[in-house]
Amino acid sequence: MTHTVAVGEFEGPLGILLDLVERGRLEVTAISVAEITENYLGRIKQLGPSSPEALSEFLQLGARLLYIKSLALLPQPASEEQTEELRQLNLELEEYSRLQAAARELARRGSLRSWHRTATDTLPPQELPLPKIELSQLAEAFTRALKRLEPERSVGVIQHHVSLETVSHRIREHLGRGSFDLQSLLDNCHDRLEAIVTFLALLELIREGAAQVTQANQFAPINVEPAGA
Amino acid sequence: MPELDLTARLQAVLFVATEPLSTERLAEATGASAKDTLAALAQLEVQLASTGLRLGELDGKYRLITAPEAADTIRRFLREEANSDLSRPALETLAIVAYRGPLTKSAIEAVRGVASDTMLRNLLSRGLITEVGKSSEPGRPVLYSISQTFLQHFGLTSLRDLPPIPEVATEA
Amino acid sequence: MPELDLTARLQAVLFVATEPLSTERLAEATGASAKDTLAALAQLEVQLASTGLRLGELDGKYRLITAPEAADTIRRFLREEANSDLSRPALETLAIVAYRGPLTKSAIEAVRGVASDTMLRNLLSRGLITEVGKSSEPGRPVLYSISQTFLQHFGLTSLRDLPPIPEVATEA
Repeated sequence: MTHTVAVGEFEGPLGILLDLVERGRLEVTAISVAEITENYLGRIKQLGPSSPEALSEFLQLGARLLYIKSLALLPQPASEEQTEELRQLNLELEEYSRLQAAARELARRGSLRSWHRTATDTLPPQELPLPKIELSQLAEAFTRALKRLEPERSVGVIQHHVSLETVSHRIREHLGRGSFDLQSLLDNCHDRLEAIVTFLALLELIREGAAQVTQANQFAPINVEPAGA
Repeated sequence: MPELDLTARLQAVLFVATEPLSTERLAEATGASAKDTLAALAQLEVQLASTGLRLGELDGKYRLITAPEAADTIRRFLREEANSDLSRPALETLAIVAYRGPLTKSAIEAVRGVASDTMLRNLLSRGLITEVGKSSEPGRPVLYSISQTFLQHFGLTSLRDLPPIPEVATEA
Repeated sequence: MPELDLTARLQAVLFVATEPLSTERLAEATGASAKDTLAALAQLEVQLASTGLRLGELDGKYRLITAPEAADTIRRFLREEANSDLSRPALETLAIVAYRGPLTKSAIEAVRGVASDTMLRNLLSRGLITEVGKSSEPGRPVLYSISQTFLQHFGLTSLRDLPPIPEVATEA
């Protein structure tokens, strides 16, 4: 099953999710997180390196969905926590959907417009009071304006890119050498973003049946091993 | 020369003003009380109803503007195109600020689920939104609200003309 | 939305116009015949009689003006406006016109990063800047420069006498 989701420029992950949910194709718990992620990452690639924020925002939502999904996958009946998380996400989707409708209403008003007057009235110079400013203030104001024009220092540039494919490939390599501790995999991530992508990639591998995880008891280290090992 | 009533003098002042004026400023300019000024403004609004002008109001500040119904005529005169210049994400952001404002950047981003710095800078530079103060939250982030320019852009005389927010239920 | 009559649409066009308009130009904008336009202008004149505005006519060209009876109120208002302190953005705009003028509105906005028409109208109304012609750019936008009054007030003979701008410190 492949979802082709068109994502407009700067359109957020909620937009995609809303689109999917509204079309009634799936419930929040039924979303294949990996699929949407790949879809979105493909789109981000098209946008070029200019949208690291969009990428991280999407991954945050992805992580949330994963969490909800993990709660759903647990053997015990739906926990209070899961119900609350789902309720919260549905509230957010409702609010987003309502404001989208409001935006469409505004767009429909596109042909209406009001103008203010632009002609300007003034008095003869001799009737006008003189400005209470000093020449030095004028120079200062101009300096201030020029300063603002200076190019901003680029901050928060993402140093490296992580793609689902790369991470997935890396995990397969690990698996080729036998089992390993999940923590060691996450410890090698440069930042939270990479950790989330790694986690997503691992889940996808488990879904594909390429990997399996075991845990001796609660809070014990989680062991990742090749499926069928 | 016959005296003009307060309503007429207010209209004349609003005509030459370069920006929206508060009731206090209008009262000061006409030498009337705040109460009389408000009453005369209400009368002006009624008088203008069938004319080509309207009394625009936002946050208690008034400005004379053209009737939204005259938009086509004025576009032809100014040789301007219809508003098609706002992208979908821009309209979405404006709707959030209009219906949920004043609010901070992070509150806007919480609804949109996407970083909105560039979008906000763009809307600010076009004068469609304005900074209206600081939130009391930690870090005192800037609060954004829609502007008089926003109202005019969509042919709204005041916030009262803003259509009620549609109640769309998400079918999950 | 109800249609506006020709009189109302003419009023709206006259309101946004920056110069007096001929009957032909008004007929073109409203799509009415010259005869209907003239009749509607006569009606507009009657409608405006008790308001704060009048229909001014000179050499067959029309514009909206304030009622002569409001002259005192308007003069006092404009003087008070000119006497009020310049806001920080207004001072900045004035400085840009002083150091970089003559220049167009869009050139000013490129430096300031925000819509500046209200600011420019404010400075024009105060008599601190003036329109000094049109740029050769497409659309022939208006060029703004510092006024003679401004130069005289500061005892400057030319803009070359403005204080030099200190080197802008470059941050590493």
